[in-house]
Amino acid sequence: VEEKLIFEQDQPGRTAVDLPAVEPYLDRLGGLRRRGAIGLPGLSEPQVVRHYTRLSQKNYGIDTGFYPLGSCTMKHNPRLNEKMARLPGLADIHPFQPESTVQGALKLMHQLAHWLKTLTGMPAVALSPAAGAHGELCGVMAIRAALEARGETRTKVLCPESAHGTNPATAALVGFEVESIPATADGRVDMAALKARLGPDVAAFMVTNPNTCGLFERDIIEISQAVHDAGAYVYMDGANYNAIVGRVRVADLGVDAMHINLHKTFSTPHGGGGPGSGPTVLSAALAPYAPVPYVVEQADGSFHLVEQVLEATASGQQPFGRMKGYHGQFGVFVRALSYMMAMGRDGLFQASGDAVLNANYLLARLSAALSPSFDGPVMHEALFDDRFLKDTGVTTLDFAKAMIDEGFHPMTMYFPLVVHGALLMEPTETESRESLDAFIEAVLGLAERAKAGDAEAFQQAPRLTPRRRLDETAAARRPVLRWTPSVE
Amino acid sequence: VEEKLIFEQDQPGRTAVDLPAVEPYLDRLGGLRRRGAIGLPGLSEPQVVRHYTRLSQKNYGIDTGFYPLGSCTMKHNPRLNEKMARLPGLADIHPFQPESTVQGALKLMHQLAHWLKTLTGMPAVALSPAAGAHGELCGVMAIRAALEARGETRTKVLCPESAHGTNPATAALVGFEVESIPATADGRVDMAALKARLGPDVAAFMVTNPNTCGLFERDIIEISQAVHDAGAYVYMDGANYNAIVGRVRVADLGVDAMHINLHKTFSTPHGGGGPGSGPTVLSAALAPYAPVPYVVEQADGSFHLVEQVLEATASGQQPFGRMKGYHGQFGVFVRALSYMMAMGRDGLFQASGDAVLNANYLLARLSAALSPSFDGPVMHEALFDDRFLKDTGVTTLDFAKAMIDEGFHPMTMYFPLVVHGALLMEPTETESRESLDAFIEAVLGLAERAKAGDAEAFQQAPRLTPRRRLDETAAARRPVLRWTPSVE
Amino acid sequence: MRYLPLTADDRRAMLAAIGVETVEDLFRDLPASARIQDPAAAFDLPDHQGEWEIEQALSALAGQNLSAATAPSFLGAGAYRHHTPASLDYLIQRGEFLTAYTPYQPEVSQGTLQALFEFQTQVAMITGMEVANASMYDGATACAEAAAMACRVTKRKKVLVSGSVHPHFAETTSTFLRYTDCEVEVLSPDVFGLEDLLGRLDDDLACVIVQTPGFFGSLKDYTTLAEAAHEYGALLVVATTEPLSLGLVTSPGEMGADIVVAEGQSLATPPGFGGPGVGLFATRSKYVRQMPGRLCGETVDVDGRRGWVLTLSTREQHIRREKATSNICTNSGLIALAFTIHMTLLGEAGFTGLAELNHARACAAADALGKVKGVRVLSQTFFNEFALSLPKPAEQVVEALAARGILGGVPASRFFPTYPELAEVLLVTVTEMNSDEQVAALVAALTEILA
Amino acid sequence: MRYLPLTADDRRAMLAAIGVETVEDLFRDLPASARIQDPAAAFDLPDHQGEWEIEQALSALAGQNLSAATAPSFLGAGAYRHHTPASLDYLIQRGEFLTAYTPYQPEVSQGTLQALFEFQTQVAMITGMEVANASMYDGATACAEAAAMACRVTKRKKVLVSGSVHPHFAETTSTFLRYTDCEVEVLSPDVFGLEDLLGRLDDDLACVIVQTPGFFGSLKDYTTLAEAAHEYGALLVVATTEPLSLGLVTSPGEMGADIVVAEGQSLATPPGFGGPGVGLFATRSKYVRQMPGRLCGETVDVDGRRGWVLTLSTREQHIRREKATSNICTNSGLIALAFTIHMTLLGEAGFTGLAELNHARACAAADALGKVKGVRVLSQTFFNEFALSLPKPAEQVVEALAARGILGGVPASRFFPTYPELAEVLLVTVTEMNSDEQVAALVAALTEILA
Repeated sequence: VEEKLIFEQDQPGRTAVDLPAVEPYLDRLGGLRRRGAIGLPGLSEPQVVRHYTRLSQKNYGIDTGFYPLGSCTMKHNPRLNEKMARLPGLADIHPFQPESTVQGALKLMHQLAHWLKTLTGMPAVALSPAAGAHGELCGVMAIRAALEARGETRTKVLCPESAHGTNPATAALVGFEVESIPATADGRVDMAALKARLGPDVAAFMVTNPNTCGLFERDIIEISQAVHDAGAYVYMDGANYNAIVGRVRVADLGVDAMHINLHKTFSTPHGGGGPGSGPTVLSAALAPYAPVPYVVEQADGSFHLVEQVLEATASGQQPFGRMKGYHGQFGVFVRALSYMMAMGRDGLFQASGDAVLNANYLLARLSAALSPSFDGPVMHEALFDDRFLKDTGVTTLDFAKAMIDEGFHPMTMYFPLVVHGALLMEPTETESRESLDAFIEAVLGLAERAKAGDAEAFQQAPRLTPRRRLDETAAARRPVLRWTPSVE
Repeated sequence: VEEKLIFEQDQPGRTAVDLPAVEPYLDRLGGLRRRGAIGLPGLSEPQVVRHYTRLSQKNYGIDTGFYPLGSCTMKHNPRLNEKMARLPGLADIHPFQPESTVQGALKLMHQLAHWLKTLTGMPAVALSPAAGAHGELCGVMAIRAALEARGETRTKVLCPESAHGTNPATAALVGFEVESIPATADGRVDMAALKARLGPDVAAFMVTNPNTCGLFERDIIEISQAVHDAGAYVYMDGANYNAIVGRVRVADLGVDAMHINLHKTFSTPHGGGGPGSGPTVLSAALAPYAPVPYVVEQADGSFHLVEQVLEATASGQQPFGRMKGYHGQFGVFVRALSYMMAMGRDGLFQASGDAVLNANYLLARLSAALSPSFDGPVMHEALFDDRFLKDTGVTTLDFAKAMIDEGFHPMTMYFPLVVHGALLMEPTETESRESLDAFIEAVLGLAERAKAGDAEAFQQAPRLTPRRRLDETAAARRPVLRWTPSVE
Repeated sequence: MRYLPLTADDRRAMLAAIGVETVEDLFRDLPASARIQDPAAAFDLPDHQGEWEIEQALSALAGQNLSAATAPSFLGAGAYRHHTPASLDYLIQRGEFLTAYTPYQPEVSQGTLQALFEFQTQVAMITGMEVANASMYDGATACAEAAAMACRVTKRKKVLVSGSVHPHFAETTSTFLRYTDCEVEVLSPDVFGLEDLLGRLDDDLACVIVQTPGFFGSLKDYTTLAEAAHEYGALLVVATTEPLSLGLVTSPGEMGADIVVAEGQSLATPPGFGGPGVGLFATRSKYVRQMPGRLCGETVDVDGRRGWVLTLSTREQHIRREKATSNICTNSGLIALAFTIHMTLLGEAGFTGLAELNHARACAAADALGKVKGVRVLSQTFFNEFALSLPKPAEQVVEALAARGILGGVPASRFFPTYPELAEVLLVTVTEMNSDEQVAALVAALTEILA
Repeated sequence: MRYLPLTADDRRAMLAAIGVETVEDLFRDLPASARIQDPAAAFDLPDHQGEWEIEQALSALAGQNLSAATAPSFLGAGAYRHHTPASLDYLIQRGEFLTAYTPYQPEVSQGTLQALFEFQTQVAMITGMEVANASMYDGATACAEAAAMACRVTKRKKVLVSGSVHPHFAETTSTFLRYTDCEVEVLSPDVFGLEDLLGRLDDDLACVIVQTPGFFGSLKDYTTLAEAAHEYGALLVVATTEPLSLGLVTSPGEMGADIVVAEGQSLATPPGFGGPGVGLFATRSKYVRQMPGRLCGETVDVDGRRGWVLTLSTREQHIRREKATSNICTNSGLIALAFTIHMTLLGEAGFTGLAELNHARACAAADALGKVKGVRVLSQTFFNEFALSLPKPAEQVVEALAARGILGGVPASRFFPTYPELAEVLLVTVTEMNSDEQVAALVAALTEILA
């Protein structure tokens, strides 16, 4: 069923809210009253509910089915978390209430920080970053601030080839130049190449670990040592932290900064693209430069929010500034803490174990039919490339789209760039074996069909979706980014 | 995508709840501890959420699209009502708390009763019936009690041919014999036949008004007069009250009892088959026999719940008894009151007007292509029969199933029984004109295709649903009413 | 008005299409003498209001109630407070479940139907019976329907209700059969579970109705009663108001029950001031065509795929009219859905574990309360609810506890005002929601009040 | 554990399929020296808990906060409390929206994409701009991104931030550009809206950033400023923290803004202790390829049917890496959805009507507060928030009000502790949620405190 745009459902004067009448009064608009209509469409409440219900039905979510999007950690989002985030005492409080009236909220932030610091072994955490990339920005800015405090000018940030795009983009935002470090044949940082490149111009090494091939950087301690020896810092991209939570303290790996995606590892929902939250843990070397605001526990047991750089400076900190408005993604904090309490120490340990077990199970069951890029064991995700599709006429894209008709969300395609035609699958720990088995059967079946010469069918996929393949080139060539009333 | 039964997703020991450990203790079960397993399946939370999400996607609701099921008043269910019903002060209170601690709840029941009595003009209302048929039972029992109080034995209840099945079933439950009164050519009660049948053996006349043909019984006042003259009572089935709320007080029509479906007229959700709520308004003649419990306002302004027949009798009432456990469908009361307040006096008047307008619009636009059973104006629903399908090879059932593939819920089929191959359509006031127009286009298109000789396609409908036509005969012949573990 | 999509323009255009001048013209069949033209003149009721105003008004009413969300609550007597998982409340609010009608069109209702099939199976499993229906209004009406069904099955007219049965179940059953040719005898309240039912059986009896756990908490083995009843040609109907007990206690089916009815609220919704609940109804396969209510059955579609439909509807009112097994139409679908979702969340481990947890907490609380001076625990056996004997009228004690912000229990006198010997009996329920601190607070308050 | 479906049997079978003995074997790439085998020994943290325990713990924390659900609240300063329609909160919790990833696979994401397309259109409409993106983290980061974008567009390096701009927006902008070659100058707080920006324009300026309504409430016509900035080759960036004002006040676009940024929280969610919000970002079509953030665009599928995709991603980090317009990836999708649903519920009539209602209530409240002895209303013009001058430090007054259960406003000193002249300035917001009774209570309490 087609669902018209809201603008195409407009009837002037119709509304889905009823307001009390406004008595005549003298306005204080200083002559700036808006003239003319805005053009917003008028719908009644039944129409609005139906519109968004129908739109939702055109979406696929974790609740709908298996969502093995590599590097995205699409795990179950418990409804308890949504319920907790909506408690009036947590949702209906204002960022600028007197501190005495929000002690529970500050304590909650303090508790979240405690969990994150304990799990990572790091002495400090900046809670305010709004998402992973924002957390990277926090970490890299802290590095830059630390270098400045040391009176050093270092201009380069090194990244492995397989890095997420946000890594170089972030480094560039902080005024660094980015250089790539090649990978070894087994999919990890080329230690020799890294050591060769390290020098007094290098500010930091940014490394995703487990990396985007799903592999743990075995030499991480040695890497950190080398980076530190060169006077630089280690930024670890925590996008894949889910694989190792409870299994290792990143402090013990020599890491100086790592962001944690609460919307991945700690189960807060992706929501179709956010909001996220990217708290960044910091080593002792970087801790002084953490941005405002942050919570401190006071001698009397009460909690205080340090909001002003000036106040922080007075207490010996040297914040590099403020990264966003207000106090961070508080609603996401509530959800993440609710999840941590539900899982507990034992559950988090079990979760990373099950996540890694699930990924290795996929790798083991699919390796005969597909072409795994690297040997296992893998961590949280299994990487395949398109060698198994050679001469079939089926591309990685075709293969992924064909998964949709089998009832699954596609895996990540064409990332990481270090292998050709990548297919990256991350099952997470919240999928059952039955669910993995059904997925495996579907993948094996498709692989067989591809090899049997059924390319035509793959190119036609998906067939069962509200829309089939969309013309992305046309969209970019002549962008239509909003509805415009047709001129009649 | 197939969705297995929960029993087919079982893994022993798995659960979606975590409980604290129980310390050893001495049980008080008197040796009645259960032996052996029950056989309930074990699923984790992610599986449970996905299971029911997927099941929900196999359903069609008002939120999904137009639901013109005649006689069912499938109107919009505002989410505000759900939110209000979940306020802890209304949901998390117990039926047997001390009255002093539930004054708000009792006041709410009193307010709901006030709205219902004011709108109907009736002096009393029994809130406790759990649904429409239960409300009928309430009304007919009150009639029987009144007759007993009068010392009369009357054995017959009269119903029009077009009555809902619940009417004769209810009358039978109260020990009455049921007789049918024929209809006139214009779809209404045959006044002469009714008058001829009335006599000292008749306890009541049960009439749905507007009737199940969507027509108002024009002679209702005269009917009531005749029934009363014969010493009998008028029971009005209020299933179709939505058409006339705010437009007439049923007290002014001479009615003695009428149930009100809160899950129709007052917008509480049908929920896939309940819970409903069927408060029954009663005339002065029947009011003394209303069942317990009921709320009374006391001299000091506080509210009191009369729960015991004995207490009621002491105050001069003569309740015929108790109809269900506890105090009625309180959660439904909250939703209905929330709706009434939202609509208000003006909104309810507008709603019945729009409901009737929408039905007549359907009748007007569809009459050329379909065969309307009676002349309009109709009230809340428009009735067609299958004459327009004559010689097409398409049945009413085929036609209704074909509507599904057009994106609509089918209309009511084969009811009322007074016309051949009935198609009964009730749009309600919460459908927009755009929505009606889309439905009309679809119906006209199908009617054209049917007349063009496309019977084969109709017999194949629906094609786009999770299941196509199901074998109801086989289901009834060899009933499989539960899952059973396969013996291996 | 937010719920009404038609605009003034729409109405004009639609009236033109119909060929009348005004909406009032469409109401011309209403008697002119009674027709209302001006609702403002006709009704002393407020006009429409916005969401915010309604939230304020209803929140104010809610605020006049003492909720278990803030006050420790030990109330039971047929309505129980268990934890409602957040996912349950989310799932039942999904519009595709919430805003659907009874699944008469199976092709677009497979979701509701499959859930009902699973529900029926779960209910049959926990009660130990062979089949269950798709729900009744509540436990009390289910009990009444069971009595009527027993009369149909046995073609007899006498129903005996034990004093262990919830008085609302008993009263509803009496009312339901009041105007039929069946008669209902309700025995006196059976506080100690010592009632002699065996001695009351005879050849005229259609059924005997008992409850487990009994209204006053006692657990009894009804195996002998079932055998005896069957010898007399009568059915045994077993009721329960706390289905969680079936996770720990021998099921009625194992004891030989022919029909099991229950109030399912405890596993489906918060107490909600008593409604809506959900009536569970289970029996033996041989009686299935005498059952009241809807049944969902398995079948196949034209493509041979497994699917579900409502079935055996020739028992029901919309087909059979005055010869139907019941007049029930709308039942308690959404609450049945909540029940089945909760059972699925619990699973075998959770259901039995939660039952064990309830019993353990209740045992500990009974011990603690029994030590309060003047208090005696009357129930030798129980699940999560037991009867106390107090040295003062229970109603007064409960009021005194409420004044201290504790909802301490249900006085038996609320149900049996004419039994002076029950005036000092208090029913106390302890579930997983009652922390040790709450029990301690109750003990302390009771000690103070009884001092 | 309820979120983990694998059983011990599953794990055994899966390890066998993999060909390793234990799960620990799969972690063998972790340095042995750092690998944790026993979490109980490694972490001083609690083990897993049930839902009920978590609800109790978090409810206890919630209970230590004074919520506007119970206390009258007049707080603003960038976060506003409006009524959230019940249908909005239901719809955004639907799993298909809530649990979906960024819509990179358009065939299974048309729901999110169409909603974003509608969102972009609504944002463009209310700001008076041509295009808007699919959201930023929040208003402050959107402001920072706007400054960076202006530098890219103009190839200049100087950003001037008016004293009307929310201090968090100004600080975030300064931080964001701190390590680039751009410089940010932030002017002193502009309480009265009298700041001279025209005199500060010059040929080096990339942009000037102003706010409407200003942080202290004032409304200003920026038309002349826009024209002057354009003459100097600079862009005008207009920020707002209360987008509802755009229902009543001339839009930034009409005044000549080049970029409009806003915090959208007020129309999307409760204040939520400040986050997550949603950053709105709108500009003129000609700058679209310099915009940060995601964009949803219209296209057709292979069958020629209209559909939506994320587009112009060559601006973004996952394609362009270090040359991207921003490093943003995850944005604020679900809050953007809440925003667009609310806007759709409101429609033209509701949006303008709600704005009018806010302003009318604020005007009445300002009049009433201005009559309190010692209080002066500083804002000549305003929308729903205005600055008061008090005879005492505002922070003390606010504490005294809080002690009386009223959240009376935000002291300017919280943001500007180094400006003693602002110590007695209080920002007060009045929305449709503040009843006449609440305003009267504030007046009474203030009168008492200042007496």
